[in-house]
Amino acid sequence: MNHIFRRRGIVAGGIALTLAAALIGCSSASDDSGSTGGTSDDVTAVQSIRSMSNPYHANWADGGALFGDWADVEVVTIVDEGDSQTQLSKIRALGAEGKVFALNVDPNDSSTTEAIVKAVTEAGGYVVTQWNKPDDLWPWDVSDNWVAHISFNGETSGEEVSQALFDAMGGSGNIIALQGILDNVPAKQRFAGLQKALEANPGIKLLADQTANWDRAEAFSVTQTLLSQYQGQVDGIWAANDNMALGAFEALTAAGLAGTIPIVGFDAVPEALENIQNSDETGYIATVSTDPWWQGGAGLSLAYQAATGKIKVSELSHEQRAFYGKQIVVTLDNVGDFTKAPLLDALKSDLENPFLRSQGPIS
Amino acid sequence: MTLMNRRTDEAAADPSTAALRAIVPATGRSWRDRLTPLIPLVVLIALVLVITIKQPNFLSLYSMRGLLESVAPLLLLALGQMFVILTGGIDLAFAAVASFGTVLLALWIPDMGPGGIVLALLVTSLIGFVNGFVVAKAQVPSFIVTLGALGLYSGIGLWISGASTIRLSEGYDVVGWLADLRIAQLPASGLLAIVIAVVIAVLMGTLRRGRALHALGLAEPAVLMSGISTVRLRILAFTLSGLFSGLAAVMLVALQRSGGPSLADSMQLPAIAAVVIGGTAITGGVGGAMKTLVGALIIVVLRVGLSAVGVDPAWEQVFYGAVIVAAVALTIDRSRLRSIK
Amino acid sequence: MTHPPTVDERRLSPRVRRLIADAGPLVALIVLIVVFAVANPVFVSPGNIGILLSQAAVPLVIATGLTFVILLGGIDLSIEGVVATSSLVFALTVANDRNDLALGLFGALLAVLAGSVFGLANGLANVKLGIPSFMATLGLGAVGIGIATVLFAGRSPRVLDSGMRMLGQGSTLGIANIFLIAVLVLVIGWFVQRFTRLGRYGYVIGGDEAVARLSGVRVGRYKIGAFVLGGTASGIAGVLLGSQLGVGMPTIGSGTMFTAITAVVLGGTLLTGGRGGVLRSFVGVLIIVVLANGLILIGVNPYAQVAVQGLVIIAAVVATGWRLRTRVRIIK
Amino acid sequence: MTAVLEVKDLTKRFRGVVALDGVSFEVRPHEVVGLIGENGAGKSTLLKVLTGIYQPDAGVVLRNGEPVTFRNSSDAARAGIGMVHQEQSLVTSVSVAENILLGAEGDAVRFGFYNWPKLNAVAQRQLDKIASAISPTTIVEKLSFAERQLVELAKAMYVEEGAQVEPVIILDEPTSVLEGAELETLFAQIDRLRQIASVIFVSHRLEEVLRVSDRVYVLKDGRSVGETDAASADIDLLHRLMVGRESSAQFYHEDEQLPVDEAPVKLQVKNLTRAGQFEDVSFDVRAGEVVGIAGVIGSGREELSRVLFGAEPSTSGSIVVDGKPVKFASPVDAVSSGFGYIPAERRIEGIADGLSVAENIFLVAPQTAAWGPFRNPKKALEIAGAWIKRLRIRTPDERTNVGNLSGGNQQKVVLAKWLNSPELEVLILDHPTRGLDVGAKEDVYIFVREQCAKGMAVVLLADSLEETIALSHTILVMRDGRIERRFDAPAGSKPKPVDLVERMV
Repeated sequence: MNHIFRRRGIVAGGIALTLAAALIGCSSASDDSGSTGGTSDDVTAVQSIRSMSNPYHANWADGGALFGDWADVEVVTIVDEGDSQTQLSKIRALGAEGKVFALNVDPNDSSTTEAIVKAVTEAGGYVVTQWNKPDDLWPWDVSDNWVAHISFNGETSGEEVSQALFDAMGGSGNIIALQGILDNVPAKQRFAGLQKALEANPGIKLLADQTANWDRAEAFSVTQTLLSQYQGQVDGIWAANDNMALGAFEALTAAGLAGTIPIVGFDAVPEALENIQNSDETGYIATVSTDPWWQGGAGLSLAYQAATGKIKVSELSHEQRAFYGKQIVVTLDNVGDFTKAPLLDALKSDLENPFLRSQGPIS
Repeated sequence: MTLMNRRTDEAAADPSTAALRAIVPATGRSWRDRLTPLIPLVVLIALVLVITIKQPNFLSLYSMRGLLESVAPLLLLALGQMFVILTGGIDLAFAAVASFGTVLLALWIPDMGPGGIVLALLVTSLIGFVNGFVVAKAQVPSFIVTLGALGLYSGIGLWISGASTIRLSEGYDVVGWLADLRIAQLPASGLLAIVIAVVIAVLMGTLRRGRALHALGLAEPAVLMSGISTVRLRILAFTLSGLFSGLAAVMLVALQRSGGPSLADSMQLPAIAAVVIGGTAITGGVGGAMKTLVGALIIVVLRVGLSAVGVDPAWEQVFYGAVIVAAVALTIDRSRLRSIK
Repeated sequence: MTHPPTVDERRLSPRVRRLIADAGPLVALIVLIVVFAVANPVFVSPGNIGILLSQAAVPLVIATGLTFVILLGGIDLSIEGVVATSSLVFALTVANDRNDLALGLFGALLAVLAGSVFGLANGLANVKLGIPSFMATLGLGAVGIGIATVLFAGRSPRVLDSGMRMLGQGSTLGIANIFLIAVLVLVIGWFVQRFTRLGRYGYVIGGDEAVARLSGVRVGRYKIGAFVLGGTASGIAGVLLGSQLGVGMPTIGSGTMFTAITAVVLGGTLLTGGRGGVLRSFVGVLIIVVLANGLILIGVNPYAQVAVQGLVIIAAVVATGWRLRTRVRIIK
Repeated sequence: MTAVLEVKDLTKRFRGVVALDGVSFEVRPHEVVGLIGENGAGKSTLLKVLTGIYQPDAGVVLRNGEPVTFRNSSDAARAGIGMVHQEQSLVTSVSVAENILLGAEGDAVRFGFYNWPKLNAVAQRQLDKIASAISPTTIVEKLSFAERQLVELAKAMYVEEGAQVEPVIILDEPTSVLEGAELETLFAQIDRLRQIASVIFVSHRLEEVLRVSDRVYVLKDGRSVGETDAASADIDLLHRLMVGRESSAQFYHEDEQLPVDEAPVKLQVKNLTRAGQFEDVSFDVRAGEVVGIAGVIGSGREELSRVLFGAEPSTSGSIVVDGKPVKFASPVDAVSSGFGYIPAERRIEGIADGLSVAENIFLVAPQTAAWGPFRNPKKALEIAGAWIKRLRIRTPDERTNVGNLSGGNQQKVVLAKWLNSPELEVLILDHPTRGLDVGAKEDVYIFVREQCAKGMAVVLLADSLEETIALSHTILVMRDGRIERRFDAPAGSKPKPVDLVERMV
């Protein structure tokens, strides 16, 4: 069936030649057609999130819809189920239609952010990015099309939520800490916040800290092991996100200690909010919310106003184009207003001035 | 007295059997054997047509760029795997080695520049060499050795990178041109990968020992008894797989501008699917670079096609699994398997 | 003077070699326990022993099922996909926060059945389609992860049925339920291996498939049976993990395949088939769990464990295969 | 009285080669029938037909007078025919009891559940029948070869329990693994078997066959050439029957055998040993000389040829080529020292099935059709075409898959592969004419004569004694791993096959 004098080998050689000939017409991606420039009144509002069935992103999308009602503009939502390639190709498709668009996006990881902002610049749209961004890349380095980047300072919220834990412990006792992936920026900031709170509360001792890589199953087995290592000495559990806090909670239940040891987490995941609502049984006393409705509404509003020219991006200061949003510690007393979407007028002032909740520039 | 003028009559000379011989196609290949190699190409063309109808701008320059950019690392990984599958083995660690390669590149390029790339390629090729050496010398099934290697090198990768993606702060332009350069408006990364595939096809077609891996896959005992070192050939196949994992790593770092311990892991299944759907048989001996190129294009076009048709990305994983089982079942050559473990 | 060519065992006499193969893993386990106990006395405290046993439960269930597949000389790479799918089937059929189904124990059985169906698919692909087991299970494992991702649809369904949570969380007479269930699976596995045709023919086919066929054994049927056992074990593991963590998610099974394969290999079951058993795999599981738990207590980086497990698989398989080497042997 | 087992005009063909040609024989109740014949005479094919592994192309098998057909070995077992195989056919990973009852557990395994006590009891009963002390629960891996053979015997005995009729036990070369005392116990078993069953005893050791059997059948080239009562037969008669008529010298082209006494010594083998297979083998091969090695199964000659080509390791001794000692770690070293090997397993180790005729021809020496590292298609076509013409290989063209050719043509491709290598100096022929039709065999003989004329040193392991005697200048007879005697066989004064056979068996 296969023999020595493969004509196809020679044919393949021919293809190589034609490709080499094409070398003459080489160019570089960066000098692509520049942004069509300018703004226009006919702008489509778009928000790109991981998935509609993820409650955090579902609330984010509701925020975007609130903006749509406020500015009576139809908001398009695109979903990527956590796959960077899909997110990128869908955003690129926006450019294909040739219309100016305003995009509020939660990139999957920092390396995708760079590709997204370049694609939007190329297509002449306006984008506001949140959470993940390469540390050494700033909106003003790329173009006016990258309007701004919003992130959240883990250190301040870390300190506040740690203090809530120490108060619940009566100011004294030992805690164990479950870290996120050690090198992720939010993980480092939140742990720094915990250490700052520890300095302010000498009565609290950190017995041990282990990484559980943001994962619920790992948090379960690490907590189990630490519980058995420090039998009876653990008075509180600090976790860098709700996912791990819930894993620790399951480990406590398995050890029959549910409700006896206070737990705190971050991200205000619905399951965490429910546990906070009956914190006397669960011992789950606090988490931190970035107010996803605000993220959806204010972020899209900022991008939209830049696209319609209401906000001149060139006049924005560096602090306005890269700022920390406000984070709120959620405890039993204020958990109520985080379980359902806010009314439009509660958010109206933020929609008009997206920078209202700015906590200062990203350092 | 040579064989030429033997006395007894020779059956071939007898006219009736000569006539009979004419009916059987000269190369003893039924028309079915001729057609099956073309099926993947037909599938690819059909796919492109269907998608273009559904989404006209699929053939636009814009989406072609996206297509070529995403085929580049996948094709390189698939080519590396092809060498091993040709010998009848499998390399389960090739994607993990590529991820490990991106971590090395992200750590070394900033301070070593091009030297970092060469060193990283050396390391991944060395990993392939060691895998091949263990399989060939210890005579241990390749799927077990490479399964162990998968754990070993992803473990080391996670360890030295602290389980997080490392951004290429400076020194990126050493690889940056790969992602940035355009040839005739098309991304250099994709074209380069295709050119590499073509070069391999040409070499396999013209080199003296070009089809040695095929021979090893088809008839290893006969090859060994003809004085060809099957140990050296097998080690070569695995070393090439390691080298191509390294090349795919370079391509990934260029496109993503960062390295990560699991950056290429998600490509393990699509890359194996690409090799198999292209027509390379899992039992070895049948296949080539052109088949793998077609296979890689089918996978990439399908990925875009699936989302164009509105299929939820979650179904992609189901699709890869099903394609692998179906394609292997079709291309497998049962006569070659004594007992299927 | 002449007798059929035997593999010349130069160094160790066969009897000594067999002794090492049988007792080796057990000795290693005891040595490990002593070392860690000395290094950190808490290691042998009742609390830690309890934790160890519950951490050994899921790997033990998977390793028991996997032993039957490896005894045939095959492998099952679909474990993580099957565990993921069954954890979601479990979470979505018992009382949960996603739909109004509340089938209780029947839901758990459905999840285990899902595992068996995957096992059947693995078996049919290997026997009827003639696909080598590593490729068939690799493909079907991906299908498993895919189905789990679709069922997951972005958010973990939470298990609200407290009864079902007792499977993974509760304990009776001080011993974790999850471990008791795992021991039950081990006992059933031992019974099947020792007293049923499916078990015994696994050894025969793994030992010498040609002789088995020659003696009129319908090899295909028993191979499919072994894969079904493997799939069922993964199904049970999915239920236990779902019950323990209270959610179903596609990544719930990550890491379980590697641990299980390493445990079976460490226990002494040959990857080339024919030798070994579920009790040996139990010893292998304990070695892995003791190692992992001990390393955490000493604070060794968790990623090192994945690397060590990979190395152990290669070393174990080279060690057992080294003696069988000949010059013209064809191993792909 | 009717025969317990009878076979009439049994014929079996493989790819055009007749393995059994109208064989007829019968086994009477409580009788031991001996079956002898040279290698390739059709003995094992006949046994495989009797045990249902092969189905005959023509002829009929009668069991107690009724014709029967066996689709597989379980059919034969149900008809009460059990066989002790030549190579071990036990599963070493499980217990003796399981092996004995494998595939036919009966009610020891009900609804898939093993009743161990019952299983062991049935197995013990079989072991008692052959008075063996082996315990049914031991794992076969722990048993010695002799013990394993007794278990195989017990397994064959178990056949009887199922069938309502007296069993026929076939023993295929049982003595090749036994020595001294173990031989005696086997003969005692056979006498005990004689009371309750009939036995077919197949062996190449004639004095054993005569001692045990009542009647003896002789097979040659797939035909039964003689049947005698053991009492009245003697070794010489059996030898003559086994070896058969003197075939014409013309068929072997004997006239083309050139004297080689002054030719330079090409290959020297000094005290070559491989533990457990052969020891202290020494011989020289001159340029143009054919050294034939005669011997039966277990004589160690096959292992010797594998060691000469580096396919198996040697324990001690040395090989010297053109005066230089060489060490072969693998066939690769052997080929680079100018050795060639025509394997017995042609379809596995000879041709590369799946590759074209041309690609096969250039497997050994691709440099002959290349410029630099690249392949030269034109030159390759030319050379391949030349070989096809020269060796008269019947193939549509150079691109045909070699697997599609007939056995004879495949062998010619293997020959071409070696001849095409310029460095070839020593050629090892391992059963070169096995499975070939008469025409193809003669082509091989002509080829051997041609190569000798060109100064090639040849080591020949021939299928039949006749072939060895006709083709060789010197003949080494091997028995039980040692060279028993050397015979000079110059053209014209060839030794008689009978002289050789005495030394072989």
